[in-house]
Amino acid sequence: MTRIDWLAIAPELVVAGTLLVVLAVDLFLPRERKYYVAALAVLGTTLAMVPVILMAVAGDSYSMFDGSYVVDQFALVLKGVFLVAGYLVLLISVSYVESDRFYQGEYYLLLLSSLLGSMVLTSGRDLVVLFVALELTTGPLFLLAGWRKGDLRSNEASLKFFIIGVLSTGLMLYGMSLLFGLTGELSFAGIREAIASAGLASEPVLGLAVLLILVGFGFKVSAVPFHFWAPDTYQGSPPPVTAYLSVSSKLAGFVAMLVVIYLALPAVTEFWGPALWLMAAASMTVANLSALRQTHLIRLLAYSSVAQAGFMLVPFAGAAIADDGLAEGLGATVIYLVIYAVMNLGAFAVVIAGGRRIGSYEISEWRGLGSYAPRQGVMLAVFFLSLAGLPPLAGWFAKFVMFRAILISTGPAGVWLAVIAAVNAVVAFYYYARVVKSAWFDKAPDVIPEDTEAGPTGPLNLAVGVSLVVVLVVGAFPAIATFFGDAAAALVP
Amino acid sequence: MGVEVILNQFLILAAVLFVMGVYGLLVRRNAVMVLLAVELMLAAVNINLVAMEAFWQTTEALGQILAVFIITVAAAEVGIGLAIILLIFRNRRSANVDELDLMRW
Amino acid sequence: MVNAGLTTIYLAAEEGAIHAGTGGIWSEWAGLMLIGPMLAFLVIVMFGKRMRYQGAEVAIGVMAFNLIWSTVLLVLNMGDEGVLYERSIEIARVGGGLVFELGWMVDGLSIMMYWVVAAVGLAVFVYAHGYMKGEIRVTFFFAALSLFAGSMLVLVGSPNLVQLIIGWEGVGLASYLLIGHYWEDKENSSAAMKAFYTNKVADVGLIIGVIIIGVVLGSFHYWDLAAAAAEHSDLLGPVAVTAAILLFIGAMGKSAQFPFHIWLPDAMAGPTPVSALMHAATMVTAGIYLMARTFPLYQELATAARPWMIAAGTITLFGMGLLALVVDDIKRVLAYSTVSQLGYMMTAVAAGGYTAGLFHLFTHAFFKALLFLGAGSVIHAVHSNNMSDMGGLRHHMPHTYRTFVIGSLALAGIFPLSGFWSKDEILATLGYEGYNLVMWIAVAGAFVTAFYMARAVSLTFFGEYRGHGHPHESPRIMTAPLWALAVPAVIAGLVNIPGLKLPLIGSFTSWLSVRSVSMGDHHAESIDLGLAAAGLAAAVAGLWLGWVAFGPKAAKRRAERDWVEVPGLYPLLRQKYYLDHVALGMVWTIRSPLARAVNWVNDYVIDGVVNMVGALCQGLASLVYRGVDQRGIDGVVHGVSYGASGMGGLLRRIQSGRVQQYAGLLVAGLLLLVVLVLFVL
Amino acid sequence: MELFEIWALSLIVFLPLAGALVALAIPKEREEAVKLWALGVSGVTLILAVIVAARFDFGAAGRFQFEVDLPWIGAIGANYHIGVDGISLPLLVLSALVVVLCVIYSWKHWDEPHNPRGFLVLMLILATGMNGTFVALDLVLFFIFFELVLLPMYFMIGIWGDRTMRKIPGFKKEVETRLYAAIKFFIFTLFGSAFMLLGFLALYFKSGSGGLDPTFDIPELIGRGFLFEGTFAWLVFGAMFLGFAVKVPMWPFHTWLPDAHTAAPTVGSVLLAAILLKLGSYAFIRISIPILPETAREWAPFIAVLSVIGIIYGSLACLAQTDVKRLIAFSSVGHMGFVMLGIATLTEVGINAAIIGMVAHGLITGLLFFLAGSMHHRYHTREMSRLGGNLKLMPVLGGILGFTAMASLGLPGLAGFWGEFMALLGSYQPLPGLSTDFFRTAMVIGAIGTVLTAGYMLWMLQKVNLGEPSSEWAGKKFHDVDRYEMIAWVPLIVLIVAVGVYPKLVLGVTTDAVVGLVETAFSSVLGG
Repeated sequence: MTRIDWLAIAPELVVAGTLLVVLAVDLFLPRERKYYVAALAVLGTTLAMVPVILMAVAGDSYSMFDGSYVVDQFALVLKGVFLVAGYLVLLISVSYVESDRFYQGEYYLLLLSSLLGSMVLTSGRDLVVLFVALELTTGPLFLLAGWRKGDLRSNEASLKFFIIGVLSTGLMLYGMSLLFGLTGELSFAGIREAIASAGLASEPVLGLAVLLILVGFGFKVSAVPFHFWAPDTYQGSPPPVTAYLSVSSKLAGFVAMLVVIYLALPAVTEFWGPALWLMAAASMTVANLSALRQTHLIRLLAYSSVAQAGFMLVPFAGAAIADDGLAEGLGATVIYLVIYAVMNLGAFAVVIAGGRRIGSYEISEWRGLGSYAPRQGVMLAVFFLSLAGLPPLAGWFAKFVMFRAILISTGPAGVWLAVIAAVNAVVAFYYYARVVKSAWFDKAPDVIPEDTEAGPTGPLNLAVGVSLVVVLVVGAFPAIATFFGDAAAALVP
Repeated sequence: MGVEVILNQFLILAAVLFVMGVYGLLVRRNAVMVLLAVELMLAAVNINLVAMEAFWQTTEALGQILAVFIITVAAAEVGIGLAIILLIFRNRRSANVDELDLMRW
Repeated sequence: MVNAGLTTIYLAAEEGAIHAGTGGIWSEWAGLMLIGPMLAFLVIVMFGKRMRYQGAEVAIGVMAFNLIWSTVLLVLNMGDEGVLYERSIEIARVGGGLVFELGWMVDGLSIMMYWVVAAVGLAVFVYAHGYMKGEIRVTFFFAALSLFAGSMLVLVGSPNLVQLIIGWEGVGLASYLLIGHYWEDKENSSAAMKAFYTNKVADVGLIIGVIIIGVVLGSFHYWDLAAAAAEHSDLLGPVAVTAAILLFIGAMGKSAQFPFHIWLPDAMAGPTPVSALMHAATMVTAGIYLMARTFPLYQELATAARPWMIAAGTITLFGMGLLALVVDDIKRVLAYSTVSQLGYMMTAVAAGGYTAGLFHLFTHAFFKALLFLGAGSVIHAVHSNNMSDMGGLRHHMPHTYRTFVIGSLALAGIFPLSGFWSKDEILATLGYEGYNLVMWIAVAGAFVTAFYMARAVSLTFFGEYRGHGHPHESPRIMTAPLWALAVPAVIAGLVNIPGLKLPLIGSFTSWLSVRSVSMGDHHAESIDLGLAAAGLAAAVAGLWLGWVAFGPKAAKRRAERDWVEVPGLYPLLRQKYYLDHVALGMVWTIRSPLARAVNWVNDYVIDGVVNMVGALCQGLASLVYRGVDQRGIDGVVHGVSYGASGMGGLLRRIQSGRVQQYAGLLVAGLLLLVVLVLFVL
Repeated sequence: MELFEIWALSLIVFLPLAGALVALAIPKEREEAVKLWALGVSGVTLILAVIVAARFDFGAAGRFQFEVDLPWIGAIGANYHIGVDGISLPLLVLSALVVVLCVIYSWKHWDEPHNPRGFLVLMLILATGMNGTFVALDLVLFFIFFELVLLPMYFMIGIWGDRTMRKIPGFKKEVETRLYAAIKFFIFTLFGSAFMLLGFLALYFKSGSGGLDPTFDIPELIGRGFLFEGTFAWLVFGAMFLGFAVKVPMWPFHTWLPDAHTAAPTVGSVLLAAILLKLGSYAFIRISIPILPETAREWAPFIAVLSVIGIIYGSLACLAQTDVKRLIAFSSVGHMGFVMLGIATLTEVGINAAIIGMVAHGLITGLLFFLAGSMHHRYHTREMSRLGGNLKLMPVLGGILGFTAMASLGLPGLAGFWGEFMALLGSYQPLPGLSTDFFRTAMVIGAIGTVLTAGYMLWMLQKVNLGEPSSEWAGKKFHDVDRYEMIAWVPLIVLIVAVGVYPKLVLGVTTDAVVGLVETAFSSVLGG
């Protein structure tokens, strides 16, 4: 029975509408007023929050298109997260895009498209919606990565991202086709039932299908060994885009992984469990070690985000091992995602703000930041140390639930992964601290850099402020974050 | 005989096409050729889907639906890809993907 | 002679059958004697500099107060009914049923010690006021002296072993401070360190011994120890010998028994009043006091420990006496003499001569303090410690000369001075207990004692003056204490003349033994004339020989040499039996190779591992980043592509670009996962 | 009245943090205002702590008082559960006191690059972490506070630390001491606490077996001790051991300590020595032993061995130092060895020894670091070969140094003695079931350690305090102890004496709690 509940898709509609308005308005705006579109975009995302909050408060659940499109607490929570992340990225973008004076209208258009894609993703409950939403999320980003058209690095970032992207999409689609071939279903529920009724859970071809699908997600979340594009692309892309890539795009990958694994393939732990265990361990280890060698802040953040992806995969591995791991793992992943999104965006915001002033992302050039710009220095320290997982900054709770989700299984596999994660958490601290060290402990350069770039810094500061408040408050009262986790856990029956 | 055999043949065809696509993507220097390799992969997927739909005969013709979406999205992707390649070609006078190593440590 | 049964007397005391008064308020407030000097210490430290006499008045005042108080107690304790009182304040309950307490005990033994400390202390304090005039840090000097007095009283007044340790180390600290009074010279501060450190080493024994007793008995109280010993407690039995020897090791340190005596001669670096009070009269007797306090343990349970103690005591009394023969420094002569006399006391107590040992402690305190103060007076006059810079001083310093001679004769054991009686008591006890060899060594020791004292007196007061300047007699404030001490040096023996019980005063034994916790010794009830004669003969012979060898005539004969160069023996003595070398060697070993080795281990092994892990992580990071993440993919990609090309045979030459490396690795990773997940796991 | 019971501990914990935030609002230039504010905040905290101590029911020291138990992170079963008992009360008061003294001390003593506001803010945050650790009765809460102290200390060392270049064995390049020390401190501690957290989580899940709700609540977990046994308990103990032992620090996890102490600014060193080190040993008493008593018995000999090695090793290492601060730092290794030896005996006496040892070490070593800092402030060097005659140049400072050194070497009658003595006392008769021969050997070695301790302290005194001042300082005018230093030090001196003479000040509170702890934990072996 197909009935469209307009409230349920109101958030997507608002974003889509904003997107169109941006496109239209952009045509008529004179060059120097282009930043109006930014305001519009910000307004749109803010507006889109309203129905999300309304529905979340009401606690309703809507199912449309034969169950292909579901708006439940899980979807709402993640829509909210995507919107907030999008909102922050927009704020971060304003000054950067303004200062570089490149196609502002299109920039926001594409960003909003990607945002729309990820919002749809949260509600998609069959492979078609999932695929389309994923592509909508990623496609605009291929272009945004190359947005600094004259910059060879940006071009390169874009092409690399694109090629790896389409390759993984191809592999994922091949996996989906196999899945369809085995089950004759595209909806997650149908696939789950087909697997159960036909006893396919141990079928090797199903395993191949699962692994192929995981490639697609692995690419999106940039987990080792599907992460190779990330450092280059992050480094080459305009930093606000990188921020978006490292947060929203990664989140989208995780959301896709969550719905597919928990709704379609909960019984197939035999395949995705070990695979994700390996990916988690490899991501943490390889990325953390690689990050130790980085001298470029954004590239360091790239490896950091790969490592964080590794941490976020840990609960999945736990979910496969423990009896009641699924719900625990889901909650943990969502909490980690929420906290990661905010703190990573905060980190990017600070880095971009500092980058404006310093004009370089080489860590050594950031020396003495704390002495001449203490506020920025403090923010830098807060976000980076939060990423490192130090109490009382929000990051600790993310790590905490992650450990919790893996230790729920008492078997050796779980304990070993926990130990690997623990050691990695320590290693990770080293490179985060290196940035802090440079900013605070090293002597400032003789000529103190001044912020000479044009463009408003207000939105950027607002983004930093919002992130800061969240990081501090959630760090002290993690119960706020568990609310998201609990709400999302409703996904698992 | 019948559906089983034919299905298997289609699947094998798709698999071969897919592997060729992957291979092409890995080894061709020219970016346009890489794009074509991707098309090959997607074509393989589509063949798979259509063949399997023929096997399952689902009421909503699910396989075809997905295949149509894939074709559509693939077109968009190629558009994006070509745009990027064009951009690079303008800047570098070359569209060879193996020359892109500015960010190699 | 009488063998008073320890067990019966102790049990009688327990049941209250013993005739002992409590001493009334004099006992109840006896703690004031302990606290007084401590307060004086604080007051002097804080306000001393602003006082007219730089704090000396406070110290002396407190000491006078103590002397009065302890004299009253002494008097109360005389006669038939003695004083027995104890008061403790719990300072901590530590679990395991153990309690730490501070308090004071008023019984024969402690009263005797209170009085000795106060009497000698007052004399020395007054003397020091004159001696230290014009010296640096007088205020601090008196503060430390007060601290010492306080600690010493805490030590001897303690009803339990824990408080004993507090006092024990307190006097050690005071000793450290005062020996190093002139710390500008490294020699002095080193001497102070040596004193403190040697004691600290020995204290390990004391502390462990106390711990064993405390844990085993569940109490640190002397009473409980005595009771357990008297009852031959099963708890205490198995560890008694160990504990006894450990306590003895502690006592050896404080009382400078061989081989822990090495600190005492060096301790003479301190100002002379300090040497007189601490390193002769009181502090160094703490070990003897401890042995007396814990006497029942040795007497009843730990008899196996006694031979060792006697051996140590005997070696000390004879061997250290010999050393006094060859040193030039007058204070060192007295120091070795002190060590030797402590050996007498230790031997006596160890042999069971409770009264004998303490009696010698009592008399020795006076005449040795007297001798030191006399030496100080001389040093004050000639500005040198060396006897080679003295000579002929009897004309210049008549008071000093006379008192010094009195002290020397007392020390030598010449009838009827106090030393004679106490030494005789020791000899008698040794004889009675059957330690004949030891007894004869002790007699020989008496000879040596007399010998070196004769040498010292001769070199100092006779012959020609060899020093610089014109020595003058010390001021009255210094000579008065000399005379004050000379009196007890002469008459102190009267209190314990065997068989003689003075009216009112009673006997020394009765002071100590009836009302004391530790009883049951053997003391002479009558004079063994033969033994007394032997001892006296040895002393006279020693004096005579000393006079002949070092008297004025001899000095003229050998102008430059003031010692006897016996081949073989002489170098050994000059090098102090090489014990300092051994000790220094040990310290050096710890200080230099061992400590450096540990530090090296710390910096290069443990930290090395830490840094290596760090470096390894960095290296691993490089390897992973450059080798795997950024380049090693070449190899993998080549592999994959090679496989592909091998299959297809389409390309002969593989050309892989950057992005394709990434793509290749992605595919390779996928294949790896497939293999692992589908086929391996 | 009731209101106070509820709010007191929370105020003690969070007042400094709130104060820190407010301090950030004061303009950086108004240094006096910042200092006064910090003093006020820490002073009020101290007063509150003292009132808590005064209103503490000493008759029920084994019970948690001023308890607050509120839901905090419901989803993971973590509560805001705080309270003090006899074990934590002395440490809490000590912590509050030391912070006040540090504020006073730093009034006129600022290391480069100055910035009092930043420094005081960090100090106040540190205070929250320290106070919080001592009152936390929930593992997660404990973890948070335990970790909270890292950051401020990291910045203190890193920013205000020693800037001399140092060659690190094993590395080619020279680095600034502070940089090396800061990261080393952090990595070490973080490494330990990561495993500690794993241990906590494992306890949590295991506590849920048998139909019970899993919990992080410490008293609750103590009651469920029977659930933890075998290999599981062994591993959990090991994981927590790593976390705590690094903090203590026990040999061989101690090497961060000398570096951190040497590099840290004076006040940082003081706080590090006086309080931070106690967090580890306190955690053993609060968490490891009561929750996993059986496993503690298995681990005890191992802990004892490490402690004894620490005692000897620390003392020997001291003898090889040329830097005063580094020497004092190594002395901490030795002293904490005694604390841990006491804990390893698992007896009432031993654990009591550990607590009074902690308090004493806090007072004494804190003061020593103050002194070392003040000396460095005046001489601009810490090399002992260049010092000497300190007592002559600055009699009061030298005198206090002498006093403190004596206290540090365990002079009876001063605070340091009881910890050492009681640790040895406990080792003579460890908990039934532990090898007495083994622990008695440990006791003897420990006692030898006291000798070595005396050795290096005396040696240090001789080098620094005594002798003629080197010609280098001839004609230079040195200010003896100034007013701020005096105000900061006198309380410590008084307490060192007071605790030394009347240890009941500490033990009077702790004994009941410790006895309760031991009896509950080891009822099986102690019974009958």
